[in-house]
Amino acid sequence: MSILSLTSVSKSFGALTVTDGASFDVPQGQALGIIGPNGAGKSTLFNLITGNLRADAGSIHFEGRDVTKVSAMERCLTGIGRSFQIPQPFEKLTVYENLLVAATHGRNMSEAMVRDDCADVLERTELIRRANTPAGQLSLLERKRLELARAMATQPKLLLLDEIAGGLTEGECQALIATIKDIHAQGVTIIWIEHVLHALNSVVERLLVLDFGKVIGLGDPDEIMASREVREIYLGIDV
Amino acid sequence: MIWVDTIIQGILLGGLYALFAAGLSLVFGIMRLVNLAHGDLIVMGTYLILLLVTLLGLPPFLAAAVAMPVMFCLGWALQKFLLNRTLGDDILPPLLVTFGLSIALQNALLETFSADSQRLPTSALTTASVQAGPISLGVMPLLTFASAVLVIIALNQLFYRTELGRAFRATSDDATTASLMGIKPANIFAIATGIALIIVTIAALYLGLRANFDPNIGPARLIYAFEAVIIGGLGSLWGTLLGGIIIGVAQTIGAAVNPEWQILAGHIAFLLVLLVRPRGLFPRAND
Amino acid sequence: MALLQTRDLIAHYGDFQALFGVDIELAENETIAIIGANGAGKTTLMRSIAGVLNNAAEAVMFDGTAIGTRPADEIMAQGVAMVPEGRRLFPSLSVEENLLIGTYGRKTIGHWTLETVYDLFPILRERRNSPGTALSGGQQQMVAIGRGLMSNPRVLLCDEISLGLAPVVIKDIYKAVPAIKAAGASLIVVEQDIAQAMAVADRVYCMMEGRVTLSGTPDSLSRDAIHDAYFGAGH
Amino acid sequence: MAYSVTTQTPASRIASIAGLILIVALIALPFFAGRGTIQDMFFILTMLVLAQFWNLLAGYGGLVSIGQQAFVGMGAYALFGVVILWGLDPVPSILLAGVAALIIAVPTAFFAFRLNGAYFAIGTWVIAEVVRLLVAQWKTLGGGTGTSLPRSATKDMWFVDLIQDGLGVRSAAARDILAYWLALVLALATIGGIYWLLRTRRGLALAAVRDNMEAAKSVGVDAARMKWIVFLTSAFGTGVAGGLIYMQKARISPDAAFSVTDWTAYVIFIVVIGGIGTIEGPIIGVLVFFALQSLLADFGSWYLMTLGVLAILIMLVAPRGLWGLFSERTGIQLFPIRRTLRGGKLSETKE
Repeated sequence: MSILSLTSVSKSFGALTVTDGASFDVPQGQALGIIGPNGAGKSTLFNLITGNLRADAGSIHFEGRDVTKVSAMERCLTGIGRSFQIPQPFEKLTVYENLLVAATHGRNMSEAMVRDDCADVLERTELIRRANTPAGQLSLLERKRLELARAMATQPKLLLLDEIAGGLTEGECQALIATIKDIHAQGVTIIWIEHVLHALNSVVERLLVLDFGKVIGLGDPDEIMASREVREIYLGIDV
Repeated sequence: MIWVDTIIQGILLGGLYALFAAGLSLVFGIMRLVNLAHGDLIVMGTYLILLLVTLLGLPPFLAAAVAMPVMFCLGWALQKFLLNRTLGDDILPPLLVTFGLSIALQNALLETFSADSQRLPTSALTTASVQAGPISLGVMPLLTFASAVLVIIALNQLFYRTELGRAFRATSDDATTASLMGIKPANIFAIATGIALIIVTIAALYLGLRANFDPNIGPARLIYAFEAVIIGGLGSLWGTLLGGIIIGVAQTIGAAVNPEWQILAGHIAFLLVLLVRPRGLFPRAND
Repeated sequence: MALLQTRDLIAHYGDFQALFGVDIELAENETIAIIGANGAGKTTLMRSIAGVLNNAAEAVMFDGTAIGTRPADEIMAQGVAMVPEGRRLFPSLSVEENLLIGTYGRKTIGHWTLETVYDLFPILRERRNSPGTALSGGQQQMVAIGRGLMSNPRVLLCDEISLGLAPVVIKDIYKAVPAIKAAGASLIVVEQDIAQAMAVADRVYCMMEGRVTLSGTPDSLSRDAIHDAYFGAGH
Repeated sequence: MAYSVTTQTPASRIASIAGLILIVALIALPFFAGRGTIQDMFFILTMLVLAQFWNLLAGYGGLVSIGQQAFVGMGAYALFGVVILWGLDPVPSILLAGVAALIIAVPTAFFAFRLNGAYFAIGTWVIAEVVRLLVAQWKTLGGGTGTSLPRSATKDMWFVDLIQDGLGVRSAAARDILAYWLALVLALATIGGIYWLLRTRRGLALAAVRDNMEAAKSVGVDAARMKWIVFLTSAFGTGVAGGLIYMQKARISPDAAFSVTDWTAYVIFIVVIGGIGTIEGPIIGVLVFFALQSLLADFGSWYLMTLGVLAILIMLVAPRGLWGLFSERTGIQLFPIRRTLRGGKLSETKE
C-alpha cells in the first residue's frame, strides 16, 4: 500500500511553473531519492507535500486521506516530518528545547512524556552532548543533524529530508548516512532530496528525477543513473 | 437634496484625508515603514506655517511654500539619521521609535505653543464659496480636494516618469539588488521621507485653514490617514484617494444623522471594508 | 597584476561560517569560472566581492584598492557589476526600466547603451515595454545580464546564469560572452554546469565547503579530479 | 542513569528566596507605611500588571498593540456598570471587568488579526477609539462626561470594615489598602501566571514561533492558536487591572479610561526601558518609570518628552533594555525558562 500519493500536482509562481503535473506513489516503508538540477523544483515539491505551500492543482493523499488542503501544522500531526534544505533551527532555544517543541506539539504530548524520547533521538543523532547549547551556536553539521533530530522527534511515518548531506565532509556524511539507515530500518518511509549521489544511493530503493518541475524518470537507482538522458540533464556532462 | 450636499461635502473632506494619507502611503510603499508620528508631523507642519505667518507676516499659502523645503530637509534628516537605523526584519524597533517620536513631538509642541487651539488667518478666499446649482461649495474644500488630486497625479508622474521614481520602485521591490545596481537604499529612503514631508506640509496648510488645531490632534490624523491607506489597498495612490473619500463621506453622513457619530461612522466604514476586503480595494499584487 | 583578487576571504552568516579563507584572482580581460555543489560557498563569494556581505578591507582587492568594507553601491560605481543568482529583476519595472536602473545616478561612458544591449539580445527590443516578470526564464536572464552591462563594468560577476534554464537557452545566453569580453569586461562566472564552465572559462576554480579545492585551466584538470573536488572523494 | 530536566539556576534559587521575603514585606507594608506610599505602590503594581501583559503580547507573542486602553477602559466601565446598574459589590466585579475585556477582545482580534505588523498596531488603536466612542454614548454611565461610583457601594465594599477595624484606619485609607492588597495579588498572579505559561509547552511554542514561523508550523505548532491565546489572556488581565484601577479612583470618564497615553504609551515605555521579552524587564522598567515620574512630574510635557526620547535611545542603543544589558553581561536570570537536560550520557563527562 502506498503511504503517499501525488496526482497531477502543479504549482506556479506568477508565470513560472515550478511543479508541473507531478504524479507518483511512495509505498509504505520505502526510501525514495529525488534528484534533479538546481531550480528543478525539488524543494517546492517538498513544500507541497508538507503543506508549507498549497498546490494550485492536483491532489495529495497521505495514508489514503486527501490532505491537499490541510495545513502544514496538521500534516505534521498526521505523521509527515521534514528537514529544511537551509537549516531552520529555533536559534534562541537549546538543542533539547528544539526537540521538545517538535515532540510536544507534533505528537500532542506533555513535556514529561516526551523527555526520554527526545534524549533518545539526541543520542541517536549524536547531538546529546550539545543538548543544552542554544541552536544558534551550532556548526553546519550539527545544524543538519538538528534538522534530522527535530523531524524525528515528531515520530513521523513519512520523513522528508532536503539536502541533509550537502556541505558535509566525507566522514560526517558517512555518520549521517548510518543514522538515516537506522531510521529507515525502523520502518519509517523516507523521501530524500540530495545532490550527494553516493550518499543517496547507499540508502534509497528508488530514484525520482525532476527537471523543470516534471517527473522525467522514476525507478531503480542504478538504471536511472545509467540512463544517458539523466546524466546529461543532471550533471550537464557526459560521464 | 440635503443628502447630495452631505455626500459632496464628504467627498471633499476625503480630499483632506487623502492628503494626510498620501505621505504615509508613499513611505510604506517604498520601505514598509509605518511612521506612527505621521499625524504629529502634520500638526508640526501646521505650527511651522503658523509661525511663518505670524513672524514674517506671510500669507498662509506662501508660508506653506516656504515651509516645504524646511520640511523636506527635516524628513530627509529624520530618515537618514534615525529611522534608517530601525529598518530590518524585526517590526518592533521602527514601531517603538516612531511611537516615542510621536509622544516626544506632541509634547514638544505643547511646551512651545501651549494647549490652546489656534487657527491660520482666514482671508476672503478661504471663506468664499461657489454655487453649483442648488448646492453651495466652499472654495477651501474644493481647493483641498484639487490639491489632493494634484498631489496624487504628481506622485504618479514621479514614480513612472522619472529616474528617481524608477529607483524608488526598484528599491521597494528589492533593496539588496538595487544596491547591486549602484543605488544607495539609505539615500532613496531619506529622499522618500523628505517628499512625504512635503506632502505633509500641504496637508498641514489645509488642516490649519479649515479648522482649529492644537498639539494633541496628531494621533487622530494618523488614524484617518491609516484608514484611508488600508481601505485603498497598500501601495495604491489612487486607492488612497478613494479610501479618504470613503472615510470622508461616512463621517459627513454620520454627522448628518447625529453630530456625535461623525468620527465613529468613519471608523465603522473602515472596519466594514476590512471585513469584506481585508487587503483593501486595490491591493498591490506582491505584498 | 590581477584586476580583482580575494585574499584569505572569510565570510559568516550570523554564527555560521560560510567561507574559510578563499583566494582567487582575475586578470584583465580574463574569464574565470567557479564551480561547486550547492552550499559550497560560491554565491557567498560573489556576494562578498559585490559588497552585499562585509569583509576585511584587504580581503577583496580591485585595481589595487582594498574594497572589502565598501558597500555594494560604491563597488558597483567603481566598476564591478553583478548579475545576481535567480536574476532578481525588479517586478514593478518594465524590461527597459530594468536595464536603465543600471545607469542610475551617473553617466557611464562605454560600449554598452540601451541600443547595444538590444543588439546583443534582439528579443529584448521587442519586449522592451513588458514587465520583466512576464518574460520567459531565458529572456529574464538576458535582462539581468543587460542590466549589469549598462553600467559598463570592468568586472561582471555572473551568479548561476544557467540556473533552471533549458540547455538550448543556456547556449543562447553564453553566445553573448564573446561580445561582452570584446567590449572590455573581465568575467567571473559561477556555474553548476561543469561542461559550460569548462567551455567558457580561461581558468576554473572548484569550491567545496567554503574552500577552493581545485583550480587551473580547463585542459589541465581531469574529469576525475573535478568529480572529487565537486562531490567529495568516494563517488 | 535516567535523564531529568531542570530550569533552576543558582541565581534563580537565591532570587526565589529573596522574592518570598519581598512578598512578605509587601503584604505587611500597610501596617507601617503611610497612605501616600500605599497609593504610590498601588500605582506601581497596577502599571506593572499592564506592562507584563503588554510584554506578553509584544515581547513574546510578537503582537505590538497600541490599543490596550480598550481593555483598561472596557474593564473599568464594566465594573462601574455592574456596580451602578446591578448593585454588585466592586470587589468581585473586578473579575467581571476582565470578562468584559475578554468579550470585546474577540471581535478586536477578529479584525486586527487581518492586519500585519505595524498595521496590526494601528488597527488595535482604531478599535480602541471605536470602543471609546461607543462607551461615550452610554448615557446611564454619564456619556462623554463620565460618572462616579456611588458612595454606598464604595463604603460597604467587601473587606473594608475588616481593614478599618484591624488596622485602625479611616474608611478612605482602608479602601486604598484594600486596593493595594488586591493589586499585589493581581501582580503576583500575573507574574506567576506568565512565568508558568512560559514554562509550559505553549511557552516553548511561543519562542519557536518568534524564532521561525515556518519551521514551527512544520513541527506541529498551531501558530494561529498561540496568537489567540496570548491576545485573549492579555486582554483579560488588562481588563482586570482596568477594573481595579478605576475601583480605586472611583470616578471615570471615557477620555481618561481610554487614554492612549496613560494605558498604552506609558506601558510601552516601561517595557522598552526595562527590557522587552523578559519578565524582569517590566519590573525594572516600572521602577525607573516611577522614579522619573517623581523627579519630573512637575515639568508636565517635558516629562513625556523625556520618556519619548529615552525610549527612542534605548531602542537604538540597547534594544533589550536595561535588564537585557545587565543580563547579557552577567548571565543572571531571575525567572529562568531554559530547560536544562541532565543525567544519562550527559553525566558521564563534566561539561
